[in-house]
Amino acid sequence: MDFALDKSQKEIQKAVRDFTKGEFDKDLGLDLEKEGKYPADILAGACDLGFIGIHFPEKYLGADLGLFENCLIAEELCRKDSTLGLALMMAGYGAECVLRFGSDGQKDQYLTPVAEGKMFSAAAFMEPGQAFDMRVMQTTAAKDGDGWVINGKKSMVLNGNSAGFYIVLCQTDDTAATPDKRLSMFIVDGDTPGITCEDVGRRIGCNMLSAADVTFNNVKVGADKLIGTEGAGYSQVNAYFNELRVLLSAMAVGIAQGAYEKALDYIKQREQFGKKLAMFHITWHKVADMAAQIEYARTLTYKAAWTFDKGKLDAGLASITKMTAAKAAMAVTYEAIQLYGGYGFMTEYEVEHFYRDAKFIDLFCGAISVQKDVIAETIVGKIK
Amino acid sequence: MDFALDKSQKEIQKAVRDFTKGEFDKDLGLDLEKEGKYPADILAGACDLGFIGIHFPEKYLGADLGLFENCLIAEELCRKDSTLGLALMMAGYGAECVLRFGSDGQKDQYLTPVAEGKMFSAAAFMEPGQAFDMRVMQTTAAKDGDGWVINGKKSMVLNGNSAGFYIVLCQTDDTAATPDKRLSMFIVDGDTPGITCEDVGRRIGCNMLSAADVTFNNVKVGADKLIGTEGAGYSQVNAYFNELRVLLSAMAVGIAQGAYEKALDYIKQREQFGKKLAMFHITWHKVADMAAQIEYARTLTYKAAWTFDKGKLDAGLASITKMTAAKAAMAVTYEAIQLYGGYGFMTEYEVEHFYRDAKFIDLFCGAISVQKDVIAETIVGKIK
Amino acid sequence: MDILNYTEAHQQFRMRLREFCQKEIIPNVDQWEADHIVPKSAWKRMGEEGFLCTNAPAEYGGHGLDFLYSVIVAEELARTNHTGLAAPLHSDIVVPYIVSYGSEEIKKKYIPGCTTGDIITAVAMTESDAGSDVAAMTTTAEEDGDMVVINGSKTFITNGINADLVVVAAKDPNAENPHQAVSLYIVEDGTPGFTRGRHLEKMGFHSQDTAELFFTNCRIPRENILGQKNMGFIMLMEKLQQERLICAIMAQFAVELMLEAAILYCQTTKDTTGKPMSKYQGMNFQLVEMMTEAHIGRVFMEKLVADHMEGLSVVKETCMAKYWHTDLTQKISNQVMDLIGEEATAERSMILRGWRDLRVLPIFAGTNEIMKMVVGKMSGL
Amino acid sequence: MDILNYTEAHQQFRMRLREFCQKEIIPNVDQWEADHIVPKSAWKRMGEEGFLCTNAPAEYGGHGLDFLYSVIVAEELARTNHTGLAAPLHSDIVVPYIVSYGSEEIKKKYIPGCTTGDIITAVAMTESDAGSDVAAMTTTAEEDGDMVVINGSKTFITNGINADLVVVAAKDPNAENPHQAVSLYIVEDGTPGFTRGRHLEKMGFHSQDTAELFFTNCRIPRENILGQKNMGFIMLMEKLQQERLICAIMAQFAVELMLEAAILYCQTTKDTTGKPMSKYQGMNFQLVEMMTEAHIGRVFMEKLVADHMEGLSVVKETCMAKYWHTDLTQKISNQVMDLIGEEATAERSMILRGWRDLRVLPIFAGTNEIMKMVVGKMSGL
Repeated sequence: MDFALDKSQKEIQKAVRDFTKGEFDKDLGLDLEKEGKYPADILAGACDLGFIGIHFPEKYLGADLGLFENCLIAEELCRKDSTLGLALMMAGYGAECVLRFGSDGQKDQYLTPVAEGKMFSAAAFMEPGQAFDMRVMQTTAAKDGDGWVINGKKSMVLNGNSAGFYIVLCQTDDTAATPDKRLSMFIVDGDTPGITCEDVGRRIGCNMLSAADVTFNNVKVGADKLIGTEGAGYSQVNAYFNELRVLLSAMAVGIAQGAYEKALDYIKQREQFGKKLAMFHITWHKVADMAAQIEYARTLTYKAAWTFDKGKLDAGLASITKMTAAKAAMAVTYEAIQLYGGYGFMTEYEVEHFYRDAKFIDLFCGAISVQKDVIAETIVGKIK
Repeated sequence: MDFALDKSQKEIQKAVRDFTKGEFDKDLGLDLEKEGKYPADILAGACDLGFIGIHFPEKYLGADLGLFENCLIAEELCRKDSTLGLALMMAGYGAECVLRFGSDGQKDQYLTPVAEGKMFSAAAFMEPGQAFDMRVMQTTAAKDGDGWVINGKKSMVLNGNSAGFYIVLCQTDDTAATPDKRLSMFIVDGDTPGITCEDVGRRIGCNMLSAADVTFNNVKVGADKLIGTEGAGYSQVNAYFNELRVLLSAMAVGIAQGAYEKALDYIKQREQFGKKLAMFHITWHKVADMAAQIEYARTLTYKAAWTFDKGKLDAGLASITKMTAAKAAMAVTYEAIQLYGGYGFMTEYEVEHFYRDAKFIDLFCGAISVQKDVIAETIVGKIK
Repeated sequence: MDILNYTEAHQQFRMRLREFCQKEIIPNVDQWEADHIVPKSAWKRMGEEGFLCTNAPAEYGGHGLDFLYSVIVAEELARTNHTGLAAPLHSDIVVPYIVSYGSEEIKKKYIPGCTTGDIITAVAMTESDAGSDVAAMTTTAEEDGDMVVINGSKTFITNGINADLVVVAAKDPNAENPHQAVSLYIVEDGTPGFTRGRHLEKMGFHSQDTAELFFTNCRIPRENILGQKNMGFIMLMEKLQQERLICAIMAQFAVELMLEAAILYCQTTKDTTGKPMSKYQGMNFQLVEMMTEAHIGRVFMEKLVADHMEGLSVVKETCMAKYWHTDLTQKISNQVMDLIGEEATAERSMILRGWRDLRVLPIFAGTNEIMKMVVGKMSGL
Repeated sequence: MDILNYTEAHQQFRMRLREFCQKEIIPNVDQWEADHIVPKSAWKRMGEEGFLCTNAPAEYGGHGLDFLYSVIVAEELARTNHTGLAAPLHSDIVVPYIVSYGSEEIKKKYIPGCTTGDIITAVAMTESDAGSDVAAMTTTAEEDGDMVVINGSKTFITNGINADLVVVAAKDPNAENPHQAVSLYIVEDGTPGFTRGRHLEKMGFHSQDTAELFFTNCRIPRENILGQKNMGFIMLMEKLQQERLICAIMAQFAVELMLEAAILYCQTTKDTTGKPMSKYQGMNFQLVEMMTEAHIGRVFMEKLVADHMEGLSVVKETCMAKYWHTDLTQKISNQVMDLIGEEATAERSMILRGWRDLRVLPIFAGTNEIMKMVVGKMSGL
């Protein structure tokens, strides 16, 4: 085993660190978070440096690197500012469906603009009122000539109203007994007629990106927009979730690390009762807990990312990682606020939005109970 | 990074697995645990296969391997039977003080018999009524000719009344302002006159090994029994704790894994209300939590062991690992008992002694609060 | 406000019992733990002193005292740090079946002995394949003339070895609805076909004689039935409120005892600079948190006792209490062990026995998972 | 047993208030949250309807009602899922300083307005460098003839913008013992030298006008002092029991509201097979556990209210409750978010506002760490 980053990984990490030092500005971050505006210039800068889509093949402007390197970037970005980090990393939300399952033509058409920062993507999976259950979709794609026509509604789609293209999970076979034959995945260009978006408004976190409920009304797409093969949608979406959950874990680790460092700075300078907060024994115990959780969450996240790049990541480890990292981020950011006292509740001290973004990740792509079901299914099999 | 075991590590792991399958017997284990007897034959077998002292240099019958391999052995042994595992791994309790800080002469004299299973060793550190605080020792070693004379009492010394030699932490300089000059470490042969042992009797776990309160009354030892240099005792004991805590973590992981596997077998065959326990949703959630904790505890333990072998392990990571692994073992073994229901409380179903041994490790070499203090000290420095 | 109103008489009773525990129980506990059983003579002494069946009606030889006396017995016995002399199980869980459902003859015949300690009781419900799932019970009771023939085996029976009288739940093999097939019978020690199995080895409860019971063509007179035939389930259900309340009460007192020990340890144990553990804020806060949870648990428990004594139906709340209080014993006893550290790993530190004994509380008298199932059902989730 | 005895009159008051909240508060809450303040007119309406200062003595224009009315106001306002109209702070935390320590003139002058809603009050204690550590206060009050001159700044002041009257804690720079140097003064809106600072942006409490207050040679008449000079600390201490109890009460009701929402969600949200979330045992048990903790919290809170109304000193217990109940809000609100999942991440799901607002409860009115310090001290640890 080897728990050290290699030279190029360290360089990537340092490059991102320098980037955030130079480009992330506290007040700008607070403003954008509050106004729900996107950091377009910062994205452009990140793209120039190749931080976006680093796991894409070189011909699509990537660096042919793995989820591991993508995680290093996500961690460092979120460490400096949780919301800016989320905004940069989730601009291409869903693009991995094209990367992993798409045709060369699809990759060429859709990955390149994502890596350039010229196009947002949006994974449109969830549907209103059926929680996080993807086994049956109300959204349907019906054969229409050699193409397809899509009808249905997807809820809370990140980048819903700014996406250059959507990854839409549709039911293509109502007769299929099991989910793994029932669904298919499609690319839908954002400007295709029949798409209407209803903005969700402000959310708990990730507020520099918009979210919308997206309705597809007789939206026609060509046969070339089917990702992979018909009926592969369910296995594709689950495979995508494995990768996404590890990436979310890396962001959670970065968020925890960032809030932890802010809290450390604060307790070293803040005095109460004539001594520094850092010198109270209860602070010691809090700090020890925070450090421990960050340590094992990061180590596990790296392992999961490495395992994915080796082609061996299963849903169980992915969900264990997401659950563990999100829990750690919640506990650490919670204590960071508590250590700040009243200031922790104040927007300008930043830790409160780290806490909100941590909870966003905790709830995004399946909350704890969903993760536990996924983990248990890999261990004891289908629930009767 | 690389999260895979290399070929020789996999072989070691498999060898230990085969050994436990062949040599560990459930009823024998339950009897020895109950009677507080030592599995001498099994130790002999383990020594023959080189499992004991695998981290010793070859000339002392070791394999020149690291803490990492020692951890793999500890994990596998405890996985099959927590108490047998502890009995085998702790037979040489304290021997690492000789291995890491001792002279060649000391190593030759004391490591070899430990690796042969001919001699038990006992680290005599703790003193009555001062909890886990090692900064001041009531046990003193005074210059006596070119040798030393030791007086004092050590409490709850594992192997106290069966040790071929003791590692005794003594105060050699009462005038030293700081602990790191105050103490020195000595090897004391078990048969040296002046040593009296009072058996502690049955304990929460690790019951195949005895423990005793050991009194040193004008015990004379030669100059050659001083480990390293005079005054180095405090830093030596802390360095030793770093290694020991990682080893204990590996045992905790093995204990958790073993109890988890037993519980899985049980819930797959046990029926209540007409269905297998494994098919209750709450069982799913319990199993998911257990799997997650084992996963991150193991990954972290491997990292800590690897870091130690690279010569870079600090007290913070060692204590984070011990705290995390012990907590995980406690949670997992607790749930294992709960899943067994009434049977879990019954000795013959084994999980109860896995739980007790997990708590033994949790409390051994510093309970949680001690670990947190160690961790915090590495982060925010000395408490005022 | 005082939720419970202890009178002078209650306090005198408590003091008498406490003194009795000091003199006649605590000195013997280590031996009983080693013997894995409490001698019948100890039960007899409890009876002689009037500490058994305090709540059983006077007209049948009980003491006819209110439930607060039962609470006092549970509290004082908890302070003896052992579980063998399970008076609450006998007086407030088993005997009530006789009191509530026994015929006039049965009550006259047994309650006096239960009160004097001449009769130690046990209830036999659990079977190896019917733990939480009582409906899976396989022990049968078939009528044969004036007799009832019982066949089957029971396990995890508290007082299994000492018991002179066992309340046995058995199924009518001819009934179709398994939920209307169970009856309760009294089986006396010495009845042909009634034998004790192994004395089970456990993580804790060492002074407690937990055993397997076997019934092989065990013939008992028809009159030994409690209540109506095949109505066993309802009877069991009716008694669960008090049974679970007793568990919560025992748990609460165990928590308070553990906590006392932890506070004492942290106040008296000093580091090498002379600073007591209790002044270390990290420990200090842990003690405060445990004191708070113990205090809240006490308030909740007392409220339930008051409601129970008023005759209110608080089944749901007692299920909540059974799981919450017994879970609290785990949290607190583990935290107390953590505070004391390595010294707590020796049996000579009495805290360890408590830790071992308490582990079964979240399991027995209906696992805490079952409690949650009941609460969920009763709440219409 | 009922720990608290609500009379018919209490229930009618509750119904009137509930209706008022439905009609005049809930429809406006979203606007108030956006405005980051509640219009004074809303306070006025509360006063007109008799929902302010219910507990203040009638002879000074209060309603002279018992503390249960305060509990009812806290509960019904909690159900409006917003924090701006902080009547409990005004009626039961600030005004009591005037009631208990104000001179005859002061009481006659201000309490009627506080009751009608013409005077909104705030208490200014916290300073940027004196949060938990009140003794570190730097705001000074120096006498100058018949006047007192106040200099300094305060922060995190609830009702800071709306306040017509502020109870200001200030230090006598000439006193040597910092613990006998604080006095409480009444400063009216518009007093020269009294200015409002920034309206602070927060994670939650958006409809709540939290602000900084500045005092620059702010001259007020000597008579505006509350109680005796330099006795401010004792006065603050005396009022802490009720202040912390109010926090626990608010927390308890917030928990119950959250839980209701979670139960409703889990019962009505079904997976694609039509199975409701609440039937998934994993979720089912979580709901049961939350119901249990909420129930226990309710019992504990009601016991404290009863003791408080009896005039008992339960400072230690209220500190326990302040930290335990406000910690419970965090545990429950996060668990409720988990159960609802991604849908709960949108502000349109009202649950999110509760989650954001509640985060401050373990911090304000003395952080929970301070509560534990107090309990530890009072327990002689």
